Amino acid sequence: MSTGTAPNTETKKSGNLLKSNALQQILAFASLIVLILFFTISSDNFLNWTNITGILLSTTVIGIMALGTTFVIMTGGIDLSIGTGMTLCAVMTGVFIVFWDLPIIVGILGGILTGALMGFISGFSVSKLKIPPFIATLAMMMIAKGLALVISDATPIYFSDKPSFSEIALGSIIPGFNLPNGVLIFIIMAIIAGILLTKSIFGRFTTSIGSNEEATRLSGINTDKWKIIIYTVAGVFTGIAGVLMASRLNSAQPALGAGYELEAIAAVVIGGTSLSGGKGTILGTVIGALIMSVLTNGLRIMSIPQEWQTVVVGFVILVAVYIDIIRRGKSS
Amino acid sequence: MSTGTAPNTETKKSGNLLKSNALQQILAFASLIVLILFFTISSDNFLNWTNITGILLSTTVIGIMALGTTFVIMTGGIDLSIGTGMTLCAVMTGVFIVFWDLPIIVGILGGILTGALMGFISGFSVSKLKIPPFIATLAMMMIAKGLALVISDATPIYFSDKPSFSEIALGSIIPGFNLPNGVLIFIIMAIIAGILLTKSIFGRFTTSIGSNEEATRLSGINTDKWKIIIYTVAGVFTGIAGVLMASRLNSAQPALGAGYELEAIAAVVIGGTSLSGGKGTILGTVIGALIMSVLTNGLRIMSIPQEWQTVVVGFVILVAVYIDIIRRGKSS
Amino acid sequence: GSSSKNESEGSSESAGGDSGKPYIAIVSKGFQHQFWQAVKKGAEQAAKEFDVEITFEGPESESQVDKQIEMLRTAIDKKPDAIGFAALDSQASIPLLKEADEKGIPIIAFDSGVDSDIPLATASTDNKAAAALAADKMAEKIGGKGKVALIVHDQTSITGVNRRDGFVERIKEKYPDIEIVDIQYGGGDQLKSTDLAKAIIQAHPDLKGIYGANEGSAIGVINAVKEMNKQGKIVVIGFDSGKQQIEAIKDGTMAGAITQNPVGIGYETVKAAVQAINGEKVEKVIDTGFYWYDKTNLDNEEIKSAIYE
Amino acid sequence: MSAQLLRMEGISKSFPGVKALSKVRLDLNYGEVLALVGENGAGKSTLMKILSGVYQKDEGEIYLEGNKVEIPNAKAAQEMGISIIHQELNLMPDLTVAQNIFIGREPRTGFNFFLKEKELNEKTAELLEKLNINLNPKETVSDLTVAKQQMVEIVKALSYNAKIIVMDEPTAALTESEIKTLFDLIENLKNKGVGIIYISHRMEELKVISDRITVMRDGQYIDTLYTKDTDMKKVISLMVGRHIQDESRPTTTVSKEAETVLEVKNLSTKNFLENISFTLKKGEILGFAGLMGAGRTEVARAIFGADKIDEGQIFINGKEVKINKPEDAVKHGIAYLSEDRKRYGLMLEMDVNSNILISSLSNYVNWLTFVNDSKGYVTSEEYVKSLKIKTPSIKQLAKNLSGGNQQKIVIAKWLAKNCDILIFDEPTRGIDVGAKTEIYQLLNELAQQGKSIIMISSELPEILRMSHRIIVMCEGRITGELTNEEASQEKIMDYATRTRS
Ligand SMILES: Nc1ncnc2c1ncn2[C@@H]1O[C@H](COP(=O)(O)OP(=O)(O)OP(=O)(O)O)[C@@H](O)[C@H]1O
Ligand SMILES: Nc1ncnc2c1ncn2[C@@H]1O[C@H](COP(=O)(O)OP(=O)(O)OP(=O)(O)O)[C@@H](O)[C@H]1O
Ligand SMILES: [Mg+2]
Ligand SMILES: [Mg+2]
Repeated sequence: MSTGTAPNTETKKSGNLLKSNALQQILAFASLIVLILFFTISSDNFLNWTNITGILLSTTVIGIMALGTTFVIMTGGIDLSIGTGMTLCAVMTGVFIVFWDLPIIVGILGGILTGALMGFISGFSVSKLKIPPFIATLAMMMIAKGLALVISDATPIYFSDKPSFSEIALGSIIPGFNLPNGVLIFIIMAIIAGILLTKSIFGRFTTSIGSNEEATRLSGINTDKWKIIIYTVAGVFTGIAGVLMASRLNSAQPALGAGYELEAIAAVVIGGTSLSGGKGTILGTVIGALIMSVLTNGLRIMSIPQEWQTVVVGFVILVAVYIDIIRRGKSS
Repeated sequence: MSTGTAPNTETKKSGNLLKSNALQQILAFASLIVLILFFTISSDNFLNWTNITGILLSTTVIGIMALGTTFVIMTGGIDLSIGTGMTLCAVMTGVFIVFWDLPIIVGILGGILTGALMGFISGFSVSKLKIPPFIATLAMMMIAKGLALVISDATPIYFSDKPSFSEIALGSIIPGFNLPNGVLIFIIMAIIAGILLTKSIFGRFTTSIGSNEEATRLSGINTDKWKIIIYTVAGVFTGIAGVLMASRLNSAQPALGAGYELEAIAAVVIGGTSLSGGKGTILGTVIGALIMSVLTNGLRIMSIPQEWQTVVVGFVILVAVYIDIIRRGKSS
Repeated sequence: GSSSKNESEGSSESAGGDSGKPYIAIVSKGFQHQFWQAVKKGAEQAAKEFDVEITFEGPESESQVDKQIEMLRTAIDKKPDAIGFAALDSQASIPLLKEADEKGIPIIAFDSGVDSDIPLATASTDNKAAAALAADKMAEKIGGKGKVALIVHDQTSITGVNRRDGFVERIKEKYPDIEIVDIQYGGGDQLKSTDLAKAIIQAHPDLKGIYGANEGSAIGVINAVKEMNKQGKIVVIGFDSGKQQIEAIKDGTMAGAITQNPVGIGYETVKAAVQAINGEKVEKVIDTGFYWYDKTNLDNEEIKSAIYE
Repeated sequence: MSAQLLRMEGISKSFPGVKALSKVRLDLNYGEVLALVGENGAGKSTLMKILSGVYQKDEGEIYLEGNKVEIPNAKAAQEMGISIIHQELNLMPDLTVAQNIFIGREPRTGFNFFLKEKELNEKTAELLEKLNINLNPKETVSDLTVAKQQMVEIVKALSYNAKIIVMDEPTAALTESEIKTLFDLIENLKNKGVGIIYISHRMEELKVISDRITVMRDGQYIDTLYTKDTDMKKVISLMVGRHIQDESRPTTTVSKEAETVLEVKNLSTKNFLENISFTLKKGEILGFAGLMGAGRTEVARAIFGADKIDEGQIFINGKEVKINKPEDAVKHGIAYLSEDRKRYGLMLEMDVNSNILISSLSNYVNWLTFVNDSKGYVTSEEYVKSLKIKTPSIKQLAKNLSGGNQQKIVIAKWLAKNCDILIFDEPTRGIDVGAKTEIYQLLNELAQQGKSIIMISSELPEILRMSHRIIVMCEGRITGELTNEEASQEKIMDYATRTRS
């Protein structure tokens, strides 16, 4: 029969893989690049340094939440508490720094720890009490929302007396280079998250649990413990987002944050992380978050009426994810 | 073979099943009954006919959305578009009845059809375009939100000229029995949903797809088609909820509904439906929806400060689901 | 059972607390925002003064008409001696108001009225007129011409719409040289409003002024101007008060703002309710007034009592 | 090495409604292969899951090297030196081969927190080389075939350097060459003093590798025999409690005039298949033989519409048909019984009844599309009886049945649908001898009733015994076609290894 047509299947395959990998990297950015090009052409005011830092700064809070929640989603879970949880962290930071007059650094750590604690409780509910992540974190979302109002007495906490606090997000630590610290922190957190996910046992177990939790457990890994750790780490990210938010607004606003979780989750999924777990990248999440904020910013710059903005964002999410699906389908 | 033992196990088994089934039925209500008892003891104003119909009426809209979304969740999917989608249906009903002056019944059908159409699009995105349900319906949620504002010009549409329209939710068709029609409609829809889920081929395939979609497809069932049907049917429920909402408020309020999807989904999950699909009951969803509205109502009647109400609701959700999990663990 | 309890005996029995004091249920348009917290504060002051008991609640966002209806429904079921009500939608609540009326519960409207005669009194200010004043001030500060933009908290609620339309209509009527280039809605969310305002400034480099229609929106504008180093280059007009606006006025970022005396609204509402309970005559319209405040009059006693930190 | 390596005594275990084990015992010596046999549902896997810490026993004792032990979880079992290859695959599909094998034991640095991925891959490559197994450490497991995945599972179990290795049907998904590799490995381990418990339904294997055979039936211990003194027929009769007839060639023939019901012409897929053409006659059993990855499953899935066809035509009863999805295939009377029943065959969370009726549900509905349950129950009960499906009731969840009985449910599903062309992909994988014979009988009966059958199998004796005609595949092509008379194991292997070179 037909001999000698295809050479060695194995070399053919790895050749394909290499090519498709390079293509993948480029195509993952495709939606983002198309958007940027489109807005640059449509408006003179889009592509300049002020607006770029503006976009980046507006990405930080949602972006950092998205980074943390990428880990949770990678396990096949979900975290709905990050929006209002972030607010609770901001409020606690305010309580520590303004009400209790603790040093700023202690207050920041306190805020982050609040996030970690919430993550811990969610993780505990999910792994030990076996409550589905959706419901455990939905409950946590409500609890955080209520507590933020209770603790702050439904009044914003102002950091006006601590001028250096707003430097955390808005100062610019690199001299001569006008990049807000908030953006820097986002970049650093993204790098840390990336290393955690790909280079550490933490990331390995995250992927493994998301891929097949039972098999992971049967391999002798304490999946319950690790799930608690993963939710707690995600909580740390939420805490950092909360501190940044407080710093940027120079106040802890207790009524904020409802609905932010969906934006963060959307960023994660647009970035190609699978909601059923096991598959995802931090770079993807960063791109996903950027797509969201470039889109919002661009539409605003173009003065599109707001109701239409919502429609367009919804539509772009559909298209971006669909393109990603086709790309994957092609490359595999 | 050992014939002697076999029949023995069978009778023993069915005996156990009977016992545990009866227990299940009672225990599923447990959280609800405890809540009702608690509030009855705590406040004189809780258990009386006006308040009971009040609670039931306040369950209708979220409850009907929850009924529809039970099917979607049973397939292992999720529908985040029901909140703002419901609003879009209400707005469309307003457009048909008030702007275009069509007969009320046509307007109602139009509103319901709008829901069906949205469900169809979501179902199509999920099954044909392979977009994950979370993201497909998140996009749909945004699109519906924007469109509701665009179409209504961000202004409520009032049905004041059509006095009979408000009868749909608030009238009372059974003479001498002061039960709002809205509640009646909710009960009827629950019965229909229950029959659909347990007795019809539609329900069987819903469960089957949620249990193992690929195996269902390989059994020669057009799972794509059925998923579209399921989302469309869920959309019909959303449409009915929208009409009821419009009737109750005697107006279509275009900015309503964001976040309602989470309440409906919470009701479904509290009712014991598994978010990974394949398992769930309509009775459970009804109980779940009642738990939510009894809780909210009871806390208000007790004049608990609002911020604490949120905390308590979050906490009760956790406990209710945890009890349900323990109950299941015991009974299996 | 308790379900057979006769409802008509309700109002005199006073059901809110065990204390036997008259009970007034207040259903507001919101509770998280500072404006409503200030209204609540005023209401609490009055409650203390007149020795009555109150509860104060409102939905999370001013679009949730249905949630407010639920709250009003439960409020009626609690058999209060009077109800204070700020309607999110002037029509949707009418059936319930009728029911309350039938049960003999006096109703005092506040913040904005209802399309009905049922409320014995309405304690409010004219949002539209207040916003028009903001427009006049804006025109004055930018010299009567140039581009301005609006950040509004809500696109559908009465408050949002009136505070927008009052401004826009006045500009159109009186200042043909002023162009309104953009109106965006930030839900009163400080962060979203900040990014919104930044994008608007970015899109219109020659923008002369921005008007923020409530506290959150105004703070967003302040933040945006600060983050983009446009202090003094863009005229910022705010609405409501709060620490950040007052500070921004002091440091010159904000030209000034309109306040509606929310504390007064809350106080007058409860006061009118108490009068109604006692069978006294209440004034049909209680105008709580609005004020322009800026650097020059911050220390004014009248202003001080109308703003909150 | 004074005491025995392992002794389990009086082990009992119940699941709701099922007493899976009652007072079972088992012992294992150093350097020994103990075969554990029994019909489907006899309790073999359950016993081994107790040993490996997955389930907790209700009563009984376990002695490891003379010491009484409790095994509370999987990790404890590993630490005691007990390692298991589960009957179902237990892999993380998104991780690579190396990552799967060393999960939880990765080479690390920096506070034991960061991974040394390069070292991990090297270590794995070394291990694979030592075991003489051809796998790429960096390949993602989900990209591997079932057989290769099974090899990963085996390598993982061996990598623990355990004292006891349990292999629960390790060869069910393997083909001859890999089975040989595995047997060499087992021989090696024996020489090192490792004790192996080996579960399999393939009697001929037991003869080759086991030292002793423990037989179980209905959750009870029956007997333990020395392999070399025992005739396999005796083992089988102990297992099933009755005598089993064994044929070696088909009992029926297909007449030359029988009409062609299915014809496939030049079927190709972009990725793999090349010009597949063959015919299937009424009443014929057509065997598909080949090595692992030869493409037989791909052909079946392509015909059934489960995967996309890029080129080629399909004729049914002489008429060309377009099959784009399984629904089309079923409408044309084609049924497909997949090789991986858990993933592609069953709704594990649904009951036996629903699983049996799923394909034919439209026969049991009224005009309102309401399902007539009582009518359906009758059908289900019938098949449970005629296929001897061991279940407490048709209301039992599919996941609670043993592997073999699950397979029978899938068969029942297609019988209930009454399709004319039946594609059986590895129909006897993981099925005990008793049930196997029943399935063979069933296939023959179906053929006699005029149904046409394609039977894909990796077991050559099975192919030879059942098929009227045999098609051999290699690397996505058909390399040979044999009538039953011409066929022999050697000839088939010859065609099956005709790789391009
Ligand atoms: N988790 C479970 N819940 C309920 N019943 C179970 C469960 N696991 C196993 N069983 C039952 O226990 C019995 C023994 O099953 P087991 O899987 O041990 O059989 P087996 O001998 O391994 O069969 P096979 O050869 O088919 O794999 C069967 O009747 C099975 O249905
Ligand atoms: N989409 C694909 N792209 C590339 N190769 C593929 C694809 N799908 C399957 N293959 C390869 O095609 C070959 C045929 O696999 P298939 O499962 O059909 O073989 P089989 O003869 O049924 O063997 P087995 O005993 O493993 O079931 C395998 O080597 C597999 O890796
Ligand atoms: Mg087994
Ligand atoms: Mg195969």
